Amino acid sequence: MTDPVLRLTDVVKTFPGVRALDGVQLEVTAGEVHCLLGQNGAGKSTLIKVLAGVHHADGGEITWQGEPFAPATPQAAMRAGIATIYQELDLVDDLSIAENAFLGHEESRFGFLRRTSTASRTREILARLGHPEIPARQLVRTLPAAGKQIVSMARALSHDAKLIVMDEPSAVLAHDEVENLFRIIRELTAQGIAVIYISHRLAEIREIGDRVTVLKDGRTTAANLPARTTPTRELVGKMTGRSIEYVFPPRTAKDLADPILVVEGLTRAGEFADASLTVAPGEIVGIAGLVGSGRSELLETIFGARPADAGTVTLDGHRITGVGAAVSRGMGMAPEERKSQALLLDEPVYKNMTLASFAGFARGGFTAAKDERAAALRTADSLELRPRDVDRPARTLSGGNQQKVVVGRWLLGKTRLLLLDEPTRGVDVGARAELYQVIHGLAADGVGVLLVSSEVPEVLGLADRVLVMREGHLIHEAPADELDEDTVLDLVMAGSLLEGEPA
Amino acid sequence: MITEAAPPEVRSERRRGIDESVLRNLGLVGVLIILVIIGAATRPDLYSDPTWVKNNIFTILQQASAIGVVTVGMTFVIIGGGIDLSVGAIIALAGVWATTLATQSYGAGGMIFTALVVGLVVGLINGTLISYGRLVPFIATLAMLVSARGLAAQISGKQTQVSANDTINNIATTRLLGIPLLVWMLALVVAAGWVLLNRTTFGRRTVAVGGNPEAARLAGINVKLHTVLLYALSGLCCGIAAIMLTSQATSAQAAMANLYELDAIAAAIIGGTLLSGGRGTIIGALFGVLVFSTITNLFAINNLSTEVQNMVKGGIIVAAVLIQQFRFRSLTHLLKR
Amino acid sequence: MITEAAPPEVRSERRRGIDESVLRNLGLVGVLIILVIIGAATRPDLYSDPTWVKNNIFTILQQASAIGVVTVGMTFVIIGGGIDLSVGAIIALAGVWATTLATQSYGAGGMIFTALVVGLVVGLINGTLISYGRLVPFIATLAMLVSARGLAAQISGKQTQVSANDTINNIATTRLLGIPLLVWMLALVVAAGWVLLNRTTFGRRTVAVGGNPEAARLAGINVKLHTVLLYALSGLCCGIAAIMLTSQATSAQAAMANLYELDAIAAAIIGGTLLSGGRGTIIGALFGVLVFSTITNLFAINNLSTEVQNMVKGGIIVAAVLIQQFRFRSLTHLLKR
Amino acid sequence: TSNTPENDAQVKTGDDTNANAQPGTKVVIGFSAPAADHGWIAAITANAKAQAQAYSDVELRSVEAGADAAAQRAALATLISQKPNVIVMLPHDGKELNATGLEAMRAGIPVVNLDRAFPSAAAYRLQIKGDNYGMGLAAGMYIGEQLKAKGASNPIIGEIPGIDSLELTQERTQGFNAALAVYGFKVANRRPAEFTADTGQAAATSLLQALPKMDALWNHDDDQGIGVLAAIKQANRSEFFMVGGAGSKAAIDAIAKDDSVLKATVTYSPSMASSAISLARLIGQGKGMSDLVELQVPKEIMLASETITKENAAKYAKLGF
Ligand SMILES: Nc1ncnc2c1ncn2[C@@H]1O[C@H](COP(=O)(O)OP(=O)(O)OP(=O)(O)O)[C@@H](O)[C@H]1O
Ligand SMILES: Nc1ncnc2c1ncn2[C@@H]1O[C@H](COP(=O)(O)OP(=O)(O)OP(=O)(O)O)[C@@H](O)[C@H]1O
Ligand SMILES: [Mg+2]
Ligand SMILES: [Mg+2]
Repeated sequence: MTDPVLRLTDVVKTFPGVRALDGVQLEVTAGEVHCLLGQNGAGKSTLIKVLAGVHHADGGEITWQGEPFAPATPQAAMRAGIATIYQELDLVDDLSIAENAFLGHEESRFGFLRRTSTASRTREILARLGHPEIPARQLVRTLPAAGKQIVSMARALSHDAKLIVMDEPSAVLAHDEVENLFRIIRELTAQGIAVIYISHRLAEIREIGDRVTVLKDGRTTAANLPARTTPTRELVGKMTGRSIEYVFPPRTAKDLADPILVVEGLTRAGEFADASLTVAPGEIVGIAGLVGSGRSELLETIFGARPADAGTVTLDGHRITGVGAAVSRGMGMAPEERKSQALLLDEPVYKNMTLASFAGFARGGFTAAKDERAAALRTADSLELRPRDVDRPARTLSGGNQQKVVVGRWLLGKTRLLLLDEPTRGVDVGARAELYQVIHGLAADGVGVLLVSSEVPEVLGLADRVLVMREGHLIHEAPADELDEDTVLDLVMAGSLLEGEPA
Repeated sequence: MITEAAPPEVRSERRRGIDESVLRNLGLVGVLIILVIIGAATRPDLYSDPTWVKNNIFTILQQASAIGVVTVGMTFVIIGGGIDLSVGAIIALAGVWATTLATQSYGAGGMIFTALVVGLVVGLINGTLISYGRLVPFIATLAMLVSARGLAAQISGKQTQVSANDTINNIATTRLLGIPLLVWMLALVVAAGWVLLNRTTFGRRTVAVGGNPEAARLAGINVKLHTVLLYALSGLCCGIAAIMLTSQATSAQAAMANLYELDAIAAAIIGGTLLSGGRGTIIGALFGVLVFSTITNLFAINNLSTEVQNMVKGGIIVAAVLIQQFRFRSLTHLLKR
Repeated sequence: MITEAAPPEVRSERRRGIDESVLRNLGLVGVLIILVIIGAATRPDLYSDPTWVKNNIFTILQQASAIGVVTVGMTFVIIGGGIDLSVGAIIALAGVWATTLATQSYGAGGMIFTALVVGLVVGLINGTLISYGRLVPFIATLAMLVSARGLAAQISGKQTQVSANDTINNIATTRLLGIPLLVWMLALVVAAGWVLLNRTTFGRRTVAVGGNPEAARLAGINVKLHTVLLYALSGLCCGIAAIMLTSQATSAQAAMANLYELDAIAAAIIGGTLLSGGRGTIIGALFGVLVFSTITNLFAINNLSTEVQNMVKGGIIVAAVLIQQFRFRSLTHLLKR
Repeated sequence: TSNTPENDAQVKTGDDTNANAQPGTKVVIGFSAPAADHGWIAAITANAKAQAQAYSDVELRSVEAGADAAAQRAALATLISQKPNVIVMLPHDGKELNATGLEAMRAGIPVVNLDRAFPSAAAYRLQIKGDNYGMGLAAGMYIGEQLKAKGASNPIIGEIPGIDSLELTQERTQGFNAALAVYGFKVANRRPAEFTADTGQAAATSLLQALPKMDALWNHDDDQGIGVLAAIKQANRSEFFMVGGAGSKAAIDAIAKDDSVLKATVTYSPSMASSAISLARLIGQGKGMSDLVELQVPKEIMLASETITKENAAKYAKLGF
């Protein structure tokens, strides 16, 4: 193999009270896809932020193209040829797609923007990304999460980079979009550009990766493993220090009672139409579909968070018209966007966990912080929250651990029907298995679960019954064991909003 | 699979979390001490008399009492993600309404009741416009500022209305256990505010509504209703302040409590409340108010002229915040090592 | 796999995106028209005279000119995630400094230069305190408000300083192509502001800095420096406004432009600027200013008493925003179907 | 200055012997005074309206001028365009409205300036001023005399002015200082208020705290004086005496009763508004003041500031506002 373009030796980075990186080794060669693997909180995002000049290493050594390297600012890193796609979307809502792509290195003459050439260059990049239909001058605000991820990629490609770092780029992408992403990555590596790729999906790593470095608790536990041939058991072992016996708990036969949730003819113009479904106590119902098919909107409308144009939602025979009624009748929802829809970033974890149930702990209007903290700790244990500290602000948690807090919120209190929108987005393999266990446990206790996930195997493995949604319509319903991944994908792929209708 | 003991980082993390706001407040206490030291250094003649010093403390606290009560309400509104520009105008309207001849004829009880109800109702209107009329808080309460002062002028005929009620007027002179009643009232409101914010579900909702309204809504909190309640609370505080001010001035008029909105917002922010909502402390807000009234006191005993006062005041505010930040940063730095 | 045409939803999405701000502005134009209709209905005698109507339009525009210029600067600051409470005070300081006898001895050029430099320097100080001193914008500019007014009082000896310079004084009376010079100046500043915000890297970066400072930093923008420049821009606008106001009043004094900060912020927000930053329009801000000065004009020609004026004004502001929202919502609703 | 229902304005009712009182040609008088929630300004407007009512040949067109000079300029612009016969205005600030005065005069409308002088003599036909400097002088003289009579050698004197950035406040303070200088006295501490009772209370509280012992106090304004007196009572202080300013009804009553530290007040009477309307009428009709030889109304009139004490309070009781 050629000399590495990037080499990290014993890199250390501490935050107040935490050693996020505690001696990391990493070497990346030109033209390879180097995968980083590690549990939530292992330090992957921190590592790439050090490379991007956002954080500064406290110790260790970095060489970039043979020279010592310590970027002081993001600009310095970019100038050196390192472009980054961050885990959290880093776009400006009120700028256009083109302006976002070229933010910070605008095309301009005497300070005046060259709008036409910027737009055409953006269009080129978008076309390269397989999305010539996204209008370059549209505001980013109007894009769904998947569209925003594509703009983030466009920004990275707008730089003349020699190394592109991608932090969980596929978390918000659907199946077909991931294919697209891989095509781009192959193009890049063919030009000798190195890619650092972070993902919790082992299948992706096997498909696109060349070599794998595994992090655990801020330390490199294995380096430069071949991505395709290393056994899963070994990878998971290096990541977690233990082996995962099974991913999905075995399905058990259930005698289902009358449905607890009945949705009839629910419609919101332009989003979804005539959706009818039921969920029985103890039943797990999954909805599969592509990004943009309207699943989140359906879930939010069932929850009462969006007003329906037509149709009814009843829980236990009571009409649900608003979030207040939904929650007080025992419905809970873990929304899709953890930062904007779910978390109080400055508040401690336990207060985030009890956000929907603190009133239940309270006595006469006075909160019971001790009880709340204890309950939150129990949930943290069952979800493997890392670090197991419910007093630190939610902001300082890694992305996957934040997701656990969002789901954990509804494990407290007396939830009887749980709506989960992409509950495992960004959650590592180990914790994912725990989460599946928890969901099964809930179902066994008689809680009804309605689950939306872009990962078809997850829907199939977890749900008792699967609904397939396409372009706002529920087009198919079947018990999970009568479906397989290919069938679902075929049903779902007939048209993706992001790509437009097949002619 | 899971270890029973929390790792050592966890505990130190927690200690730091508490220290953050405490340190901020410590910083403000430091600023207060510095101001007092400057006072003692510049006027040793006054500061050498213990009776005078005791009286001076009471004076500072009494001067801070009405604005302090307003600031408690304002802190809630700001933490809840809003702003209330109408506080001064509400005080004027409540004060003027409580001192019309008609109201005064009902005696002290009637006056107090009127002031509180006026404050509460105006607050409810503010909250309703903002929650259900979807007006930006800045605009809604600015409109209320203008209207309420206009109405106060109309009611009072632009005259200063003298309170002839001794019970009301005596509030400002009465002492309880040697401490002025106004100071007790401030202490009570601050204590109640602290409990409400830190120990009740109402306070928890306030933080949630201000920190991330969408998350609060999806967690089943009635964000709109809660917002209405926050402005009502602020209005109620203004009603209380109106009584305090009316008693101090033994009169009320449409121009009273002018620019209290700026003072209250500034005190809350200096005390560590985020203008964008979701974070704030009642104790910090109290210290913010005390810093301002101590500065005024310092200027008075040194007989500074208005223009010099103003020039210096801006500098002191900047210095106060810098001192506070400096202490905060360097101390956490020390803790880290 | 990929078709050339965007799917229908995407296109409607885009149309709606553009319509949002246009509709908002249309709403404000509607409010202006309603105000004029009320004026014509209540004073048909005046409105039947075309010369009077033309003059009245100029009067309204001239009244709006100084505050309009300030609002352009304020809009930039707010879009960039800040707030500038010191604009009125900067105008006073710049105006007073420009009309000292010493400055006046340098003639009109010297006076204009002084006003602009004073505005710029104070703005730079604001920006530096906020960016590098890490002060909250509210507190830093509030401190500046107090200090700058104090300094202005000191410089002017609390006297109103008369401008003896005819060139300056004539700015307010000169007409160019039949249109008052002040109106030209306003138009120029608004046009320059629009171009700066929408067509330059500076403007686009302003949106980024206010909308998502972290993203701006990650994109390599020097957020701190940019913030300093924003306050400097606001200060410069205040310098221009100081000249305009001095010319209108043929004098300057420490209390001039009192509470302009509130008016400018209110106009910007009514015009659709988000107080939390990241979004706003210059044209909307201009309309906001015009709504306020048309309301004042309406009151003047109907000779409403101040208290009634104030009571009504609050109501009109609320109504204006509601009308605007109503139009906006119902129209987008129609477009969505 | 209080919420007493009967609020009789200060009006000069015509006596039949005065030829000027007989109805003449109709005069339209435009009137503008700044908006202020202050008793004195309120009394100015009320007096002007009441005096105009008293004449059958006068029509008063009053325009309210908002909160600042710019608003008043706008209001006057609309007033000038309506071409009244005479304009009476109490400008927000004489210097800032000088240009407007000139504009009206150029349009052929005589301007009567009330209280706050225009720098340019061409900007007004008649100026009626209260004597701010004289007011300070009178207060200083009274305090000086009283203290001298008590034999005080180094007395401690406090001052509570109104809005400090106004020129009228500066003039009052200058007059006060000049008078005290005659006795070799000077002001020990000066805490400005804002012409309102609550700010008066706050300023006085500060002042009393800064001066644990005091001999005399001048408070520029009786309206804010309500608060000043409250603060004095709250601080339980009585070792000094106080002089007020302007001459409100409440202050005159208190002086007459002699039950507080308030021993005197120096007038600055809003009755000048009534006189301004009377003289504007004469100007509009081209008449002079009948007691004078001149055929026309003079160009400048300055009211004397009078000192009201317990002795003469009864005489002034009716002039209080
Ligand atoms: N700003 C911060 N302040 C304090 N601690 C932080 C901060 N950012 C990250 N951490 C901590 O550093 C550790 C590493 O976090 P990091 O985000 O790098 O994890 P990750 O490997 O990217 O996890 P995930 O897969 O969940 O994204 C975590 O323990 C996290 O809580
Ligand atoms: N490329 C696009 N451009 C504009 N609007 C889009 C685009 N893709 C989707 N949308 C809009 O987003 C809505 C649904 O998006 P959303 O992503 O929330 O659906 P979803 O099924 O919940 O997908 P997921 O939860 O996997 O992201 C649609 O109504 C559509 O109007
Ligand atoms: Mg991460
Ligand atoms: Mg979704």
